[in-house]
Amino acid sequence: MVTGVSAALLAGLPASAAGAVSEAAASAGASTGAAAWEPILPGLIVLLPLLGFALNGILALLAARDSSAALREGRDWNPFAGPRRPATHRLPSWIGPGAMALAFGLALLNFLGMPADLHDPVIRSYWGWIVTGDLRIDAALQLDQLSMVMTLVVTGVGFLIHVFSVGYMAGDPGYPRYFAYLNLFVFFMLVLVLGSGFGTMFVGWEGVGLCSYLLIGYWFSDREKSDAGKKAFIVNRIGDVGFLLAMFLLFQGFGTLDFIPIFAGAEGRVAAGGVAVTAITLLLMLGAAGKSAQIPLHIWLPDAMAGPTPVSALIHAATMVTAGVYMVVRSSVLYALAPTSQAVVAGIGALTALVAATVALQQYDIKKVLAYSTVSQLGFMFLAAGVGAFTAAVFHLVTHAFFKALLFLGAGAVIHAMHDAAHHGDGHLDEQDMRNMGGLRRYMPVTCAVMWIATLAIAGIWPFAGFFSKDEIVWYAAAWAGAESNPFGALYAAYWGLALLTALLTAFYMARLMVMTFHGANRTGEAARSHLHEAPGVMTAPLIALAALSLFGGWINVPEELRMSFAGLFGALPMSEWLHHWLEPVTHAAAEIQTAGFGEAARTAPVGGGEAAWALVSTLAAAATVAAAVRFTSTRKYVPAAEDPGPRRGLRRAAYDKWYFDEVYDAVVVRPVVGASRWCWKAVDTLVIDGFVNFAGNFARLAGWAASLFQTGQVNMYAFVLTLGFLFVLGATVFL
Amino acid sequence: MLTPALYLSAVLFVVGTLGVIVRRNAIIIFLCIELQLNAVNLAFVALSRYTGIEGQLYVFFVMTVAAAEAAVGLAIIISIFRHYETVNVDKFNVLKW
Amino acid sequence: MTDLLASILYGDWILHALIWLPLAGTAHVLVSSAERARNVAFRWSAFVFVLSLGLWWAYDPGDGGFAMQSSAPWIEAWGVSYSLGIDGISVFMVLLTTFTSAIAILGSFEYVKTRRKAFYALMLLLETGVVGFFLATDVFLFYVFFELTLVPMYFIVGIWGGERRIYAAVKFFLFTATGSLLMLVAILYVYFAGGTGSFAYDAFLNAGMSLREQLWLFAAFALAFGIKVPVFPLHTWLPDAHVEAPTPGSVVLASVLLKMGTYGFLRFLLPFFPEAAQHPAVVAVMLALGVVGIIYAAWVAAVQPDAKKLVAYTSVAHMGFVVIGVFALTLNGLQGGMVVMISHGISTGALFLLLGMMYERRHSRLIEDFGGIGRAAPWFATAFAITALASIGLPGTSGFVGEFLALLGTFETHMATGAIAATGVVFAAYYMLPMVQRVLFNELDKPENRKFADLSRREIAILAPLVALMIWIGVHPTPILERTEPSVQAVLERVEDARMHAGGGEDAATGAAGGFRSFAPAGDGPAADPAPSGAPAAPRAAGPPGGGR
Amino acid sequence: MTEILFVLFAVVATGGAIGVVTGRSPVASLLFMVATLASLAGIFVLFEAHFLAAIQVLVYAGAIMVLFLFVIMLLNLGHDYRADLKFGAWFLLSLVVVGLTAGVLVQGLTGTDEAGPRGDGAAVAAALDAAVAEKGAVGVIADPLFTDYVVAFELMGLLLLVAIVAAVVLAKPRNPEAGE
Repeated sequence: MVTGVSAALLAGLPASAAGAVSEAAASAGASTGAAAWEPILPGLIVLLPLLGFALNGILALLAARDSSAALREGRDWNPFAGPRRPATHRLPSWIGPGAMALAFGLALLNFLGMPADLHDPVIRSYWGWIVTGDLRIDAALQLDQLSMVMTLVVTGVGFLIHVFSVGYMAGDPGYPRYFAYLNLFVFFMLVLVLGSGFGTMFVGWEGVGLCSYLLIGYWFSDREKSDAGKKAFIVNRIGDVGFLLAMFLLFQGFGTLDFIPIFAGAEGRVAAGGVAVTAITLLLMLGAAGKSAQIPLHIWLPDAMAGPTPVSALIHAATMVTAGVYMVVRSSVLYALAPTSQAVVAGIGALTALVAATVALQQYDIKKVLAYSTVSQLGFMFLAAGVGAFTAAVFHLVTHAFFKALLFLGAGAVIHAMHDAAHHGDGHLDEQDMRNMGGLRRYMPVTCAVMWIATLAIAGIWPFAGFFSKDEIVWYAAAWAGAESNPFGALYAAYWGLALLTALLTAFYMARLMVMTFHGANRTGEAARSHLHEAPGVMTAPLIALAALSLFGGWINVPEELRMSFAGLFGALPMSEWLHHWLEPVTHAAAEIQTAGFGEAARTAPVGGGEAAWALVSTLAAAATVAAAVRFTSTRKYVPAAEDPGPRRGLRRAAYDKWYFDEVYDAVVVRPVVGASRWCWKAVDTLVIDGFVNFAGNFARLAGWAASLFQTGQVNMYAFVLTLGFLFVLGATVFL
Repeated sequence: MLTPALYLSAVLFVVGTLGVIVRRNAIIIFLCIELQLNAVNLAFVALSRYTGIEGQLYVFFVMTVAAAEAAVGLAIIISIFRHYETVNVDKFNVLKW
Repeated sequence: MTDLLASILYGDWILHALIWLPLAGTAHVLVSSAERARNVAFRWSAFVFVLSLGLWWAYDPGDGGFAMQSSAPWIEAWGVSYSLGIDGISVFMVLLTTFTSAIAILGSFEYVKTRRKAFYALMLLLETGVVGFFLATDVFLFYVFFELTLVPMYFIVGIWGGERRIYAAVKFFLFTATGSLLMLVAILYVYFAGGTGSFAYDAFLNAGMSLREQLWLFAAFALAFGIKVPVFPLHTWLPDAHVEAPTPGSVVLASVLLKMGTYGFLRFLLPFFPEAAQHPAVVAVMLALGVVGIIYAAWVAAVQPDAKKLVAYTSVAHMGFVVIGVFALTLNGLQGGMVVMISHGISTGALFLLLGMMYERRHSRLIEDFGGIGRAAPWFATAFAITALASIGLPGTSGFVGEFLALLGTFETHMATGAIAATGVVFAAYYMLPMVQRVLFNELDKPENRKFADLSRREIAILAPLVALMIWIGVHPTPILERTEPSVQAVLERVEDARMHAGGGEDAATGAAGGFRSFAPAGDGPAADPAPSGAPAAPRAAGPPGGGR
Repeated sequence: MTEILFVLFAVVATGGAIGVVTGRSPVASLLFMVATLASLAGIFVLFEAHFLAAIQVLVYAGAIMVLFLFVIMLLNLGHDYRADLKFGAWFLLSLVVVGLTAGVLVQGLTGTDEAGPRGDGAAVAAALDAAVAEKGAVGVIADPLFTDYVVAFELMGLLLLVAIVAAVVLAKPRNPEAGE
């Protein structure tokens, strides 16, 4: 059943033959391509995490049997208490990360084996998932340059986070369940990035949403945490409706949902800038906004921090939330055909980036800062995709996965330490509030060091990873703003300005976070302070690995212009613009369409100056901002959270309260819908419909009552009525 | 002579009916019902002269039913009287709804 | 397997056996003791289910017509015959019926404590009625079975129900009887006015009613089936019946009895009155009712304090998807409707079983009485969560396949309707997740819930096949789709033939053609498109063919 | 002669009937009833139904009326006349309805041919007379009763039996101590 299909000639076929294209894609086994590359067991990459899920799931169910029995019998149950954990809490430490390591190894093998000049994706079709009439959705994987990069990120970062979790989650009774969910998440994420069509992608799309829901609400006994999970799921589903509708439109237009025929036939089938393609891309963007927490659907991500911190690192920073970006990049051809949608996407991205960054400035919860930072960085990615810099979007996605995962895991290490300290401390201590931290550098030097690397990376300071990716995005916005026939030139220029501003804000709030957490005086409290400690090796090792990636990860796509910036250090890097070339087969079609529509990108920014000049400016500005933030934050006096009500009024209060998005949604959407629901139930269902039904019943009863008035019980009366009836019948027979 | 007999039958019948409607004494109501039956009997007998012996047979049957009815009906009246101490039908009105 | 079945002449006797064996079971239950009644009933229903499994292999889709047909005269003077047959639509309904009957009987072991003999006898009688309904190919016979299902259900709700059982049972009975009597009138009208001289299905197909007659008859049939489905304003009997019915009654009601309505749409409404069925006004009304049902029921469900009532309203929402799928009159829509029917039967049946287990443990159906059950009964919680997710159509579960196809099919011909209906996906989460949260999650703050027992072996045996089916259908629905496709296609073709006779000028498919205009490349004006409006437009024709499987 | 007798009997019967309805006491009504029954028996004789006439006197006027009388005496209703007759609007209304009924009946019966409904009255009467001559007044009724109508006849017997049992059960005084 497993048959490789290479659709080599597809992209080259004229649009009118798209029917034959999809036919070829559908008929498994017909090898028409010249590409000789055979991927090594790609299905196993996906299957391994699923296997991990199955095994961990069984262990979780077995453990749960014990824990619930203990609960019923009213005795304590702590699997970590004894000298040796039970098997259900020992094996997941190996199964979870093990499955990920194998999957990553397999992905790496495939990545290394993938020829650089592989022009067409390799399809592995397993079975016909939904096959009826002219609809055919296969359970199939598509291996190409983009999905390979994503797979590496997902399995690689995923593996590190699994390892981190072994340390972080030790002591949690739901240990096997945690790993089961985490493995399941990776499975769905791989389905998402490897799926060969929108249909398959949607399975992963909703699947990761499910796992996100389960993991945010992992500590489900806590009302707030399970609320957060529910919110994430429902908001995501709003986006999913957009995705669904986009799929329906695509199916109507193309008769298939597979990527290859759609993208190959798009140019011929839909009018550039037409209503159809604009609608499709905007609807897809709605889906992406839901998944990637963009305005107006960004509200769930900060709440999602209720989940365990490694989950925040994996799902809500490195992988799942970037699915929207991946999807937009995957559909780059469609977006290139819809410049209006692109402007909207870029606008949403730029706006989200700015708004989230302003909120991050005023947060005290370490994870909330990072959450808003994530929203902001995802905005950057959408800005990149919106201005047509699809490679830059993926590039930032990758580097962001490194440094944001690192930041979250670092925060996790901090929280871990704070948690232990809080146990021994006096009274209640919010272990995530930065006002309760300060001066942690002394207790956790490794964490502090790696987090500074990540901070410099996200701040965009040369030569850290974030510098290159962010700079590329900013630069592309500027360059396309200057393209000669870009109808949205002025808009792009504005985006560029917003992006620059946001980059500086990013530098500021990250430096603030670092200073508040690691520097200055310690605010933890006397009793707790002595229990602060560095994280165990199983947690610091992934941190160090991610730090290395944050440091060097940017080198995979050093722009040609900046190539010489390394000249003094190592000599010019040999691999400049490697990612750009690597993704060429996926993005070139979109690039061509865009160039055809907008003309060549400009060589200078709207206000003058070339790429290198602006790179220099931005890194210097970022460095200056970091310095300013350090100075500003260090001089400010912070009091422990319990004594601080937060900013009083004005913009700072508004930013502290997240610009009141939740409150507005609550008033405009949630309450009206709940109110309408109640009204429907009480008024329509009970009063009108049942009222009518009961009226019909009561009417019969009323009529019966009226008729019963004749039933006086008086024999004479009955006889009289009888006579009357007799008279009528008789009269009828006589006279009629 | 057929028509006058039928007229008589009709008159007896309606008089009986009137009695059923306007009297309160259960015994007299019974008597009036017997009167109605007899009115019909008269019609049967009158017509049997012109249609065949079956008319008289029916009268025979009607009489039997009347006897049975009288027996049961009077028993009921006795039973009711024991309970209510009256045979005034206005007092028996539980037979409603 | 096919050969083995052929060697025992499976096709010759199976349909009769499926109808009459449960009746034999009824008799057996009545003569056995009250203690043994449940075992006897379960064995009979399980036996029938095992027998029916052979249909999976023995039924050959072929051209979608009736297979395994047999006929014997019954009331010759009126042209009534005892004729049975099975096609791609009914085969899954029968399998669903035999399956859920066995499951429901197994699920009632602890629930039903009084008058057990009568209860199990009625359950088996109900199975006879429903299976007969799905297998009858004589309209009179079909009507008899349709009414026969009413009686056992009435007693099941009325005797073993909750506090307001009499109200619920009477409401159920009156609603259904009202509709079915109108349908009887319509059947008799076709019989006499059409001069069919026979109640055979084929004779009714060729009755040759005029459009005006068809519209009236359609209304009568649609009312009868619409009440059964139930379609939006006719739905209020369902929550009451579900809430008051005992668990097995709810399960059978949700899984099977509701399907009788939508099955009636597919089997009778569309083929008998094809011109009325594709009349724009009729389509508009039915689609509007479907969409309103989806959203309205979801909203009402979301604010129910009673978990069982909530699930009852979700049934209305799910059946709304079937209604829009059917009246979109596209292959995908109809196929989607079929899958929703099957999927809803499994997932909602499972939900009612789970709610029944909750009720057995805590004697409450109020959501607020629970909370934190996930800690006390993790296996129960797992089954509950999977079922709930299948119910709201998560990809990879059965619910998604059906809803996706139904929405896709609707979107093909009626874009706006499809788009509005798609929001039902959000509202599904809006009603289901808060319930899941308030039952399974949150703090375990009520001491009674600490003693909430986890699933017993018997309960696992009940739920495991259901959960497995949900996932199996979600992952690999193609074997089902390919079995139903020819029959569904035949229904669709019949409607489309009528469309051609009607001239095709004012048909609903113009919307479809309109939908494609925006996709035409610039320069290729829509007016120049020579494709007939009824046929799929050019891009669709280029889609992948159904071959290769 | 026959006509005169008929008129005589008819007048007595009608008068008796009115007497039944208006009789002050049940005993009076009963006696009026006996008069009516007796004159009806006379009319039966005029129609050559001798056997029935005999039965009318024996069973009806004799047995059944005595049964009534027994009951009246048993319940001591002989001088019980308290607002027994409903006068007033009710009486007038009833009179109108009953009068209308009578009118319609008479209207319906008017025009009944002397030859009988089927028009072969003379022949039937002749045949009947011949049969009476042959079998006797009893035999002419007994013959069909025990041949064609034997089932109905037996059922009549059954009915009487049931009535007797019912009457006994109903009229049996309930013993309060028996708890019933």
